[in-house]
Amino acid sequence: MIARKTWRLVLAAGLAAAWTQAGAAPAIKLGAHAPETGSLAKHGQEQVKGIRVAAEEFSKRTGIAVDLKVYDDESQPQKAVAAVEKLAGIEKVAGIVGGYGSNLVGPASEAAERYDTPYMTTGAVDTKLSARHFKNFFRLNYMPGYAAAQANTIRELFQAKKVAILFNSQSATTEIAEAVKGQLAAGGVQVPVFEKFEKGTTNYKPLLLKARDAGCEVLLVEGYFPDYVGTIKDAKILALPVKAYVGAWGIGTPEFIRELGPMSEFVYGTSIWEMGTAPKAARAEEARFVEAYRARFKEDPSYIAMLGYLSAEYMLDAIAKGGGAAARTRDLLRAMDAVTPIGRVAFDEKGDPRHFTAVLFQTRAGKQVVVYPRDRAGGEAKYPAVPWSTR
Amino acid sequence: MRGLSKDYGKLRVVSSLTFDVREGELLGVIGPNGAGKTTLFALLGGTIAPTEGEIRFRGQAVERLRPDHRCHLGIARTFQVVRPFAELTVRENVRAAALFGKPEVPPPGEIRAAVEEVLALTGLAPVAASPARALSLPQRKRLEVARALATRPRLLLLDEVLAGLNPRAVEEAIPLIRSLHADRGITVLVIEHNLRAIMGLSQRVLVLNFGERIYDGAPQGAVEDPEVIRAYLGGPARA
Amino acid sequence: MISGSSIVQSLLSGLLEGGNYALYSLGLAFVFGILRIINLAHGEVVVLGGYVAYWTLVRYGVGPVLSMPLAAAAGGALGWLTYRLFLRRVREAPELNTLILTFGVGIFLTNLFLQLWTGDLRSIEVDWLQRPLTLGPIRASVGELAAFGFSVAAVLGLQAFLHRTRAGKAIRVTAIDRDSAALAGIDVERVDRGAFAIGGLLAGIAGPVLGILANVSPGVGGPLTVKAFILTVLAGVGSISGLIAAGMILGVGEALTVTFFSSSYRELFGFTLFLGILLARPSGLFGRRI
Amino acid sequence: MRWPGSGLRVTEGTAAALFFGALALLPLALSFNPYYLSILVAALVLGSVAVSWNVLAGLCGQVSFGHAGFFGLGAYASAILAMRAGWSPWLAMAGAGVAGVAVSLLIGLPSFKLRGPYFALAILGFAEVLKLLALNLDSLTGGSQGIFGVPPPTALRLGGLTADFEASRTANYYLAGLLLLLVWGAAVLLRRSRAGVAMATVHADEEAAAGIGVPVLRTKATALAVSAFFTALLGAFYAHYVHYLDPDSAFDGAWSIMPIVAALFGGMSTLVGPAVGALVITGLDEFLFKRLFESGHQLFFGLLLAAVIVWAPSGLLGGRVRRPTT
Repeated sequence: MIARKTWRLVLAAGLAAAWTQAGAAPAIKLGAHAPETGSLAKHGQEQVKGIRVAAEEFSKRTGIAVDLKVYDDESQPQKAVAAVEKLAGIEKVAGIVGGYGSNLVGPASEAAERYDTPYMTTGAVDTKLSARHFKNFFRLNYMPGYAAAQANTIRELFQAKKVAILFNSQSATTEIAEAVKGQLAAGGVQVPVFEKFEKGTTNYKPLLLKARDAGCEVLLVEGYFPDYVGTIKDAKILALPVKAYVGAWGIGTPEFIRELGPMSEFVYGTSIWEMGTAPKAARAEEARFVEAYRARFKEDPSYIAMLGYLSAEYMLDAIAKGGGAAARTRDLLRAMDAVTPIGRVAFDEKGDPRHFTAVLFQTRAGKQVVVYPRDRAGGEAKYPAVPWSTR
Repeated sequence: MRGLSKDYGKLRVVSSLTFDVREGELLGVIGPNGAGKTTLFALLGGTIAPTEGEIRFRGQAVERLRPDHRCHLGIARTFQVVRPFAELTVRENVRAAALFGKPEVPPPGEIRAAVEEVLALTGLAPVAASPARALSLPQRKRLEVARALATRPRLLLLDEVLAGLNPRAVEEAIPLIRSLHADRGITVLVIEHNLRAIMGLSQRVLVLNFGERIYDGAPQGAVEDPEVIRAYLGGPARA
Repeated sequence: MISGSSIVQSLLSGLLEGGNYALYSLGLAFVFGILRIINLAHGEVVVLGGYVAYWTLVRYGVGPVLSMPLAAAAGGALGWLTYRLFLRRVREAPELNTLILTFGVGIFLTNLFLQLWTGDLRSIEVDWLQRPLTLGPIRASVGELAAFGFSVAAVLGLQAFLHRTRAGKAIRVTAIDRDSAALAGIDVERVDRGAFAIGGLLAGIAGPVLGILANVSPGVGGPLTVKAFILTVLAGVGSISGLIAAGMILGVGEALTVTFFSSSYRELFGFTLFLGILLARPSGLFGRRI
Repeated sequence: MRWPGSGLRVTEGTAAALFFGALALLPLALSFNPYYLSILVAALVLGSVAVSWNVLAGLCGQVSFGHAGFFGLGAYASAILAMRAGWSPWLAMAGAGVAGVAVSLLIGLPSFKLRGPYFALAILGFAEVLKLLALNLDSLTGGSQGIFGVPPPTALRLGGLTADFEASRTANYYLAGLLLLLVWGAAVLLRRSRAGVAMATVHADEEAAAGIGVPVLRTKATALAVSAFFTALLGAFYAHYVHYLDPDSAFDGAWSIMPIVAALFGGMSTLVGPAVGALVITGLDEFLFKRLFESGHQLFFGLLLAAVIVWAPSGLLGGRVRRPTT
């Protein structure tokens, strides 16, 4: 650990020296806040890693130094506000990226609006956030895109009649569960089991049994990593006769495959991005990011890291092109329309991503194979999946 | 007091005890260790509830009343193991008792006067400003009495206030107890190990053994009563 | 419609889960019963045990059964150290102080784990433990049954240790009456330290089970401590064997709440039970025996 | 703890005067920098909750582990009163305090027969139940989605001065400071009152207190009600300050734990100590520990906590400030 830190310092010092030599253009000040401690620490740290890679790559590419200011908001709303006060108020950054969780992004983006500082998040999907019509609020992902990927796959690809939805009681998972339920109901799919569970649940069997007794063909688990681990372990023990297991986000990641081994096979999940899922036009950029990330952190990037990376890249581009004034940065971001590793990115007037759709993938032999939408698909879905007992 | 009993699990600590205390009396309660003396006081003071039986005080059944209500009626007790409010000063200890001893709040001037009077009476005036935790054991015993007195009781239950004191302190304390009784007309119940002191003090003694009354009468009679002698000398126990 | 076999299956899952609860709680209940210290760092010690088992598996391929003594030793050492460094100095202080002290130790450990091993979730995957066993329509995994058996064995073992061995008797005597124990020539300070170390050891052995049946990450210690405390109160302070029954009541109650009502009320059930017992019967369901 | 050269001992009044004086001038020294002020607001909120908590613990000897319950309750009550019932935020905050009192009595009366850690953890249990209710009573609380757009307190005009609580950190800072002063002042008055004397006796020895006629149950209930009133009031301020509420942040266990830490750190035997403690730990965490470790900096905090308990159990002010005698 210490060795890695030292190494990082040396690297940073080296880069700094390189910039000073190149350094004609003034440095861009970019702010980032994320929960680097507390229960969301894992996500926050990945997000920040992605942002760091973006800052370094941007400097290499453009020769403009980036002065990145990172603030740990500790998953506390008050600290998230303080983060923006510090970044926008004291450091006078030209833009802020990061933020994880609607309860933190809500107050933080409000403070950013007060400081008239562009704010782009990748960690808050609540529809109410953009309903405030802030000038400075942007995000790369939001709820309808996730829900559509799941509901459409279930309707079109699986043609299932009965679906069980189990969801974590937290805000984002509750919202996606409700959105998917609505979309499924509109498409004539029954949802006889719609159950909320608390964070930290360890015995999922009674829930899974409800799905079994109701004769559900598809099990949707809108949750987080521990929930997937728990439900899959219990589903295997019960030999749950569902034809597909679909998770929301954070499933099928390298960590997921590492921890669950063979049990991770044939599981579906939605994601914005997993390695190799970029549209053709953005494959090169994807490869560049993955390579830089691996070189920097000696591990594979997650989708959270990718989102952090992209948000910082767009923000930096807009700042550099527009000269740093908030109004210019905003206009440039609003005018943006590009095919990126997460698909086409363009923002509407509320700052929501116009074309955002998640992809639905299945893990096969430790890899994610995109099966929906068809135009980004890398293979056929194995549906129904093989029974749990033989995995 | 009629048919009073207290069980701790299977152990009957006080058993069908019945006795009367007349107003203005000074009654000694003696008995060997474990005879149930302190339990008797706790029952009277209300810190524990009787398993069966009743306690009447001035015509009112009080056995189900909370300790603070009994205090308001005029029953005050001291604790065998002293329990001062350690972080408060001696004066604050006494003042608290004066403030809460009766349901109606007396005017501040009256309280102040009462507190100083009690402090003077119990000889605590010189240490009134020290925190109670700084007191010596004899002083703490006095504080127990002072606090009980400040509640303006009609019935005062003194639980071994002399125990642990050196002979001189005992000599000093006895007149205090006597004066409470004589000058203020307070009914006093005294538990004491020090037989000599209690014999000299009480008008009447009650002797307990294994939670039962084995003697009730004049002090002199007690020392001659064969059952009392047996209980104290550890001869073959009754029953 | 809920089928009969589902109810039985749900019941069984609750029973097995309850057994785990008992194991996760054992160290805390023991230390509370003996030393009257509520060790708020208990859950973190369990997590440490889980990490030890995880890393020995990942790095050296040593399975959790073999690494269990190592996890126990790590927990025991941590307990001993905590006592040596801090607790012995506040033995006489009010209960609140030890509570806050161990809470601080818990925060320290959580963040230490985060520094050392990142926030990643770790789950111990061993093939033979995941294998399901079936009895008609009812199923359970080898790991679940083994964990349950282990939990019962740990509780009975602790009970036997306390009642049959010299050291155990010394611990009990000290717990009942410190002063008399000291007069009888027992080194009470050493007993305290030993008891706290045993508490750590008991927490440590629960770690691998946590890793197998659920998962290990820096943040799961806190909720484990709360659960352990709830169980300790349900069982009644000092009642070690009551933990199994209390765990089962909680586990089955939670499972059936989900089966017949909704999983939203699962936690509500736990806390309502906790408050109900605490207010109506503070000595717990199974009295106070040590 | 013996302070080196601890000849200096001040009365609590002096300590409080110095403390509040410094608080009043602090924004000038920081040239009204919003970032520092927002950190200070967080510290003041924590400090006020810590002082409220200490009314129950320091004055009456009843330690609660569940003040997050009252805090979250106040936050939700005020937000709902302001947004659903259309009350002015100021009135809603007062209403939240009253709700805190009502719920505290409901919780307290069955719990008071429990002692020590049992009482502390019973309150924790109730706090969890309240959180679960906030999570599951979707129609009232918005469930896990929380409540967006809680309005800030309406602006106050005093002569030419306007306190705009929507935009100005300075206005919020002084409001938080005034709340702290209010809580502290109420605590001082309470301690001096007859009820305060009763609390001191209950703190020292419940049985002996009952023996001199102190109504123990009523005394405890009073302490809890006052404590809950102010904790709920602060929760309400927090809701109107961050403009957003969800069960996880409003009922965060930190609202139970941190006030205890602050009170212990500052000194529970004084009334101003917990507030001082809150400022010091917030400052240390924000300006020292965070600089040392970007993530996991609470590690130091855990160690510090353990060290204070072991080596300075009476807290920062405990050895220095005399408790006033009456």
